[in-house]
Amino acid sequence: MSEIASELDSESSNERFARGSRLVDLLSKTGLSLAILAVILYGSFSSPAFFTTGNFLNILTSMSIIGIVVVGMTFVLVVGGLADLSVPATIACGAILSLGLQPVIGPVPAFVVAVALSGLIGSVNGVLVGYLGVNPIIATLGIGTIALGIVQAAVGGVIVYGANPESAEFVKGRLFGIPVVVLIFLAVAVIGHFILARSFWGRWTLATGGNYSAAEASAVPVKAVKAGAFVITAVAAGISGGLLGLTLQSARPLIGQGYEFSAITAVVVGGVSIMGGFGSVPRAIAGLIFVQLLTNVMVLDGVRTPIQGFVLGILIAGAVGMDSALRKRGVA
Amino acid sequence: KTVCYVTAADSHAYATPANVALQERADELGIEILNLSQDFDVQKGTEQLNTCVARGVDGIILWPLDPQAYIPGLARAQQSNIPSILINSPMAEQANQFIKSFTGPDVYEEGEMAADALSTAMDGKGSVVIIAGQAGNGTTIGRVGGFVDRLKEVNSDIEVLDTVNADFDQQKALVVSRDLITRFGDKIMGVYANDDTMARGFIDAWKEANPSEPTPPIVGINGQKDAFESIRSGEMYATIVQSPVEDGKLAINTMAEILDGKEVDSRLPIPLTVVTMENVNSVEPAF
Amino acid sequence: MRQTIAIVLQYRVAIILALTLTVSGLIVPGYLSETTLSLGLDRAAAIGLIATGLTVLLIAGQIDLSGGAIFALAGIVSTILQPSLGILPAALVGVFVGGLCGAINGGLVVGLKVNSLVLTLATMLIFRAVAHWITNSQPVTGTDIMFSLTMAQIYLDIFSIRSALFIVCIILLHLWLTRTIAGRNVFAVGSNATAAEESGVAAGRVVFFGFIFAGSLAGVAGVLQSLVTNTGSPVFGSELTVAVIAAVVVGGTRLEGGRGSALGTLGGVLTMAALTMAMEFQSVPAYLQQVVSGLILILLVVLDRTVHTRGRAAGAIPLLVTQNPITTGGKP
Amino acid sequence: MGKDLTLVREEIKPEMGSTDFALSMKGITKTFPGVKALSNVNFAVKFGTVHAVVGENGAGKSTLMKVLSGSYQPTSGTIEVGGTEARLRRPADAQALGIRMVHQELNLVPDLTVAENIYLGRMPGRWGFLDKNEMLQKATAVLQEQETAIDPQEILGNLSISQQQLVEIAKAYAANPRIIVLDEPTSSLSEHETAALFRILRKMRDAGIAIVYISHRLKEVLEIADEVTVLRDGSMIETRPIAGISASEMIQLMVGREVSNVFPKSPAKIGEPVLRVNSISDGANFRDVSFDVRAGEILGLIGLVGAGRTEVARAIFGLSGIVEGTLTLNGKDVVINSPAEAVKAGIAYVPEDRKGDGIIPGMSIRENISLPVLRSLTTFGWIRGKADRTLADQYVKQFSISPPDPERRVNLLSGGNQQKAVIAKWLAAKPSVLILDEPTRGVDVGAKAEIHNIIGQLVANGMAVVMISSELPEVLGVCDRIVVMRDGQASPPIDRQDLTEERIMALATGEEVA
Ligand SMILES: Nc1ncnc2c1ncn2[C@@H]1O[C@H](COP(=O)(O)OP(=O)(O)OP(=O)(O)O)[C@@H](O)[C@H]1O
Ligand SMILES: Nc1ncnc2c1ncn2[C@@H]1O[C@H](COP(=O)(O)OP(=O)(O)OP(=O)(O)O)[C@@H](O)[C@H]1O
Ligand SMILES: [Mg+2]
Ligand SMILES: [Mg+2]
Repeated sequence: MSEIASELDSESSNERFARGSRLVDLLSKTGLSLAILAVILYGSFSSPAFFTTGNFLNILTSMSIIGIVVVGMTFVLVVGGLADLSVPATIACGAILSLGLQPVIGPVPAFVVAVALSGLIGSVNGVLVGYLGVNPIIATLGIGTIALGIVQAAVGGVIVYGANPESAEFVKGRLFGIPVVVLIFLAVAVIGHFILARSFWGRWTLATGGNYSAAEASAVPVKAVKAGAFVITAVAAGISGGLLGLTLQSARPLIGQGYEFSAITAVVVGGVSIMGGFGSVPRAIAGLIFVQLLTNVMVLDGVRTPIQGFVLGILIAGAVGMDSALRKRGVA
Repeated sequence: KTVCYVTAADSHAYATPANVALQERADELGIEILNLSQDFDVQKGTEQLNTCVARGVDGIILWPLDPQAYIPGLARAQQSNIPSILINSPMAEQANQFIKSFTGPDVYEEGEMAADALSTAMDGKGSVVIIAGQAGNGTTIGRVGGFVDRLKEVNSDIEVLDTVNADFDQQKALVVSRDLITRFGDKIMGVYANDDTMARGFIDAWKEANPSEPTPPIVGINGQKDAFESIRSGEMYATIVQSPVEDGKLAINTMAEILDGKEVDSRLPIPLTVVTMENVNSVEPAF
Repeated sequence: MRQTIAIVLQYRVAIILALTLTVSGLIVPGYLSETTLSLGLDRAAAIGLIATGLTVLLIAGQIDLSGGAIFALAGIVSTILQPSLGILPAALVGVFVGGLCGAINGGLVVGLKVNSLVLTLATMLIFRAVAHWITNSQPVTGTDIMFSLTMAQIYLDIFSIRSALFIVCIILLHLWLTRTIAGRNVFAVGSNATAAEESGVAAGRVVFFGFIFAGSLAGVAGVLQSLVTNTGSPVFGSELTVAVIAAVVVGGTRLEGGRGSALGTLGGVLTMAALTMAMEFQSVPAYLQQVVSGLILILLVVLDRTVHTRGRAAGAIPLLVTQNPITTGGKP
Repeated sequence: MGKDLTLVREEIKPEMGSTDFALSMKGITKTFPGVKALSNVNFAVKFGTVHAVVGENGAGKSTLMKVLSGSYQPTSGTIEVGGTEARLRRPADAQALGIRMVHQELNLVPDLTVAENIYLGRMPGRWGFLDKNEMLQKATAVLQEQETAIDPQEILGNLSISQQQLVEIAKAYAANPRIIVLDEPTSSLSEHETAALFRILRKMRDAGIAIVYISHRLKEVLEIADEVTVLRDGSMIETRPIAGISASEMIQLMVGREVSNVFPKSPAKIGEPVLRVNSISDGANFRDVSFDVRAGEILGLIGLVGAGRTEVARAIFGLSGIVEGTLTLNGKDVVINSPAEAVKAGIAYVPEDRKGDGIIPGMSIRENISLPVLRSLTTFGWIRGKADRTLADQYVKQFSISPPDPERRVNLLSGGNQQKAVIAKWLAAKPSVLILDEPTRGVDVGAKAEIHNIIGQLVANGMAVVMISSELPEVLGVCDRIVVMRDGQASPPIDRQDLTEERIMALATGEEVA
């Protein structure tokens, strides 16, 4: 606008503002793809069973149920909500209700109701975290315990079995040669990705995670956005639990145990920052793929379960270490 | 009279019917049950023994999840003159001096029976995979130990390809089975699962991978209804019926006798039956 | 009025504990007795010792999810070494292993500058894997069951060895946190690490030693547990972490760091133990017990939140301060 | 006012090395990824002097001082303290040499007491045990000496920003430093507090301490400094005794050219009242505040720090609640409960705390600018990429944000450019009322003139502007009418012609001056 300013421009846009280190930049963007490639290469050499359609379909099927949760968990981490530890309870809720209500209202309504009630758990988390400012770890831990207790009490603390074989067959079946659960996962992932990357809600989520007060002062409904991330995760976990119940045709309260950690692991390995404000669904899914491939290769190589845990632990530590190192260098 | 029942868990395919049977029988006997659930956490169970003692109950029925850990608690109960018995799972020998009796299946024997059944199915040779329960759990240790020891004992030509833990969980069994099938393929000529739910997981994985091929002989334990179905349809070779209802009833009956001042045997087993295609229609499923 | 609220808030743990005891005493026959007290204390000791360590860490703004795994590992090591070293030296080695695990946690958190939530999630997997690895997933047995029985003995009608140790630890910690310079520095680091660092407080060192302290106490708890049960098991302590965090938070220590107290933790641990005992006395199903403890946790935290927010309208403006990255050192 | 100060502290006898230079930095270069913040800077300060450092936003002043205080490691260059070369790897090293720094951003611990904050890192005690009484006594003495009425036992987080700033200064002062660095210490202090600070600084100077003083307020620099060093674009331009330099010369050195009218008068046509505030109260920080602002008008809101101006602005914008009173926009009563409603009604607010409330650091300039109007750039919830980019390009160009790359992460910009981005963000929302809270705080002269220009254009186009500022000359130069706030209460709007600096101070402090 003024002469002064344009002069300032030309002055300061010289070498004082060079770009960040190319190498580091590149590494942050492609590191995970390279790692995935390395695992695939290693797997192909170490085991003849690895590079087969059957095995890849296996891996895809195995990661679908957890993958749906990963998509939701990405929102929680990005919005700066640390983690949703109520996932096991929500999964159990989805599984138990979608089986338990089958005889009463039929399979499809049962599934819908199960997912909706899971979403309700998420909105309680959301209200506590988003509107009352309770620490997410505590809120989700507490609500998870309560929800699980209530669901358990509702079915009298026993196991629920499926009553509708057709729905089980559908979920276990294939469409165009691809397992139905995989298709559902892909659909959830694509929707999740577009919401986070292309919709105003996603931009709001990133902004809220990046700087809460500034987002608030920019007319972003921060409380709702923060709460929304927990609702999204809960709905995803509810879908995941429902599918899990349908495939297994039985559901017990502890069915979702460990899923929260697996989901966080995938998201973090994918390079989504636990501090919020940064991350995307494809990244998280890349993290999931990497973890799944690595586990698969270890299993095929006959590595014992404890050692797998060991490797996974080191992987997470490495991933967060890398994240912080890149962050320090101003990339990522 | 009040009896403290420290059970493994509230909701579990096996434990739930056992708990229910025990409770119902206790109602008949006019015994009040103080029901404490460990939720599969040993730590919690050892602490719950404290509650039983503090509450001053008349007897303790403990479902141990570890061979040793409960000993001091049992000793404390003995000091307070509270008689204790074990249900379902055994403990180490040192525990014997603190308990009146152990009622329940012999998990080690179940392993042996499973080994025999699988040997018959495979003509004593070939290679198998073991899908085990939770690592470190007494039942897992017994069932795997009995199986492996038996094969050794009879100098069997059956080779164990791998033993993987699936925590008595159908979903985990499904996942590990997928990997096992990819990894060993045709080499899997037999499967031993520590319980029927995990056997189910393997069957599902097998059907996913080879929809047209029949399953290899699979032996499970517990004798669930759907395992009976699988035996009928030929998907499974055998299961070992171990009735949770019997398990629960026997424990409370034994406790009732103790409370009446009677002497009881230190080892009261519940009957075990191997079920195959032959007798599947004449035996009642466990639950 | 505000005065009253402030006082009630300050002593809320004590009030809730007193309430729990009174109500339980009225409803549950035989609840208020010496045996209940002594056995209740004993059962609180394991959680209490780990909680003592975690209190320091939380005040310093960090968290440790690996406590349960350290608990198991230390117990296993001390049990395995009994035949070769003798019971007491083996116990010391077990505690040392706990400290070492803490040092690994601390070293990585400080060295890599990573979020401790994710990092200790990773080390939790690693330590647990090591525990399974060295025991081949079988519980290991100690040499002398008689020693266990002495350990489990109740002395002076009130204390077992470990409950006495727990009480001593928590009182020492209270004095240390409130009376020493190093103790105040822990608060400073948790409240604003950058500012503390700039003021010459070695924030990294405080955090590092905080992790060692937490690890050592988890080690102590694990070793004592293995002595009392004559067993070292890789599955021990898997459910502890949640109970410990709940106890510390009920005790009024903030997860965000900078605020908390040792006596509060004592109150939190005792409250949770008293509550559990009362419900077990009444044979309340486990899932309903979960609902109750979950509700207490959430209620206390929400109360804390809302009362503070109300305080704001009456003068102070914590919002500007609590959500201002300048004053919170960039923490959201 | 001019009452005598007695230093309670022991007299400081700086050990003079071979030189009377307290510190000398030679050939300092510091690069960040993508930015060369300092290049080959030489800088020396004598004992017993106040040495001012001035320069535009992003000139590298704070970076240079962080190198001196051990927070940053220089890429190259040497530092001598008291004549001997020093390696400053961490803040503690610098402190051991008697260097204390008052940061531009507050650097305190909110959960500890004021006294604990002042003595953080060096609390008095025996055998590791804290001596609370001694600490309290000393802290009380230091605070009294600074003429502040802060309770040393208060939890720091309960203080206002300006009080915290005073604690920060007290903390540095209490450490008996040989060299003290103040990075814009007065940016949130009132004139009254600034005057008190200057008295202390003079005392310290007379005691032989070397003082480095960074400020954008050249009037203050002329008043307090003995020497001045000018930085521009990361390079040292010149060091001169203050006696031989005028404000305009300084500005010229800073920007490398002459800047004529620092506070341009905006000749806009004033129309109808747009926003009318009818005796609003929030039940805590302000009560019964009424004023109106008209189209094409700049209304100044002035007062001492903590007078409640920011709270009034936040309340109007829906960031905090109004208990009593109403707002009238364009003749209609409106109720505003959230910033979103405020934006819809046509109110925008540029907050005072740029880093805390203004920018989303991880996002690009583009994403920051489109945030408040994001909904209008969407179809069925999806963002139209082209609309988003066009908007950002337009404002980056119009405000000459530098570097002119909308995809650059906003936290890599200098303070002034960040501020421009924040203002741009709000103009994108096309408000009819714009509230600016300290829009030029910590902003250099060049950028300040630009921002004033921008504001001038806005009112010329008929916007109503409320401007909160702590700088009297700025308010008197720019605003058409002025509201003075004191203790949560507001005077009626007064025409600028009827006001002088003295008159405003009298209203703001409640003291009539002769
Ligand atoms: N940590 C950092 N990472 C990257 N760039 C930085 C960092 N700190 C400062 N810079 C850049 O270095 C340059 C100098 O910044 P500095 O904060 O020293 O300026 P300043 O003179 O203090 O400005 P102001 O008056 O706005 O405070 C700026 O271009 C800034 O963007
Ligand atoms: N961060 C804070 N914490 C606690 N109280 C605060 C804080 N900021 C301001 N206050 C209090 O709120 C009231 C109004 O402050 P406000 O910030 O609105 O004043 P201001 O005139 O805008 O001053 P400033 O120049 O600091 O912005 C004062 O009583 C002040 O003490
Ligand atoms: Mg600066
Ligand atoms: Mg203000």
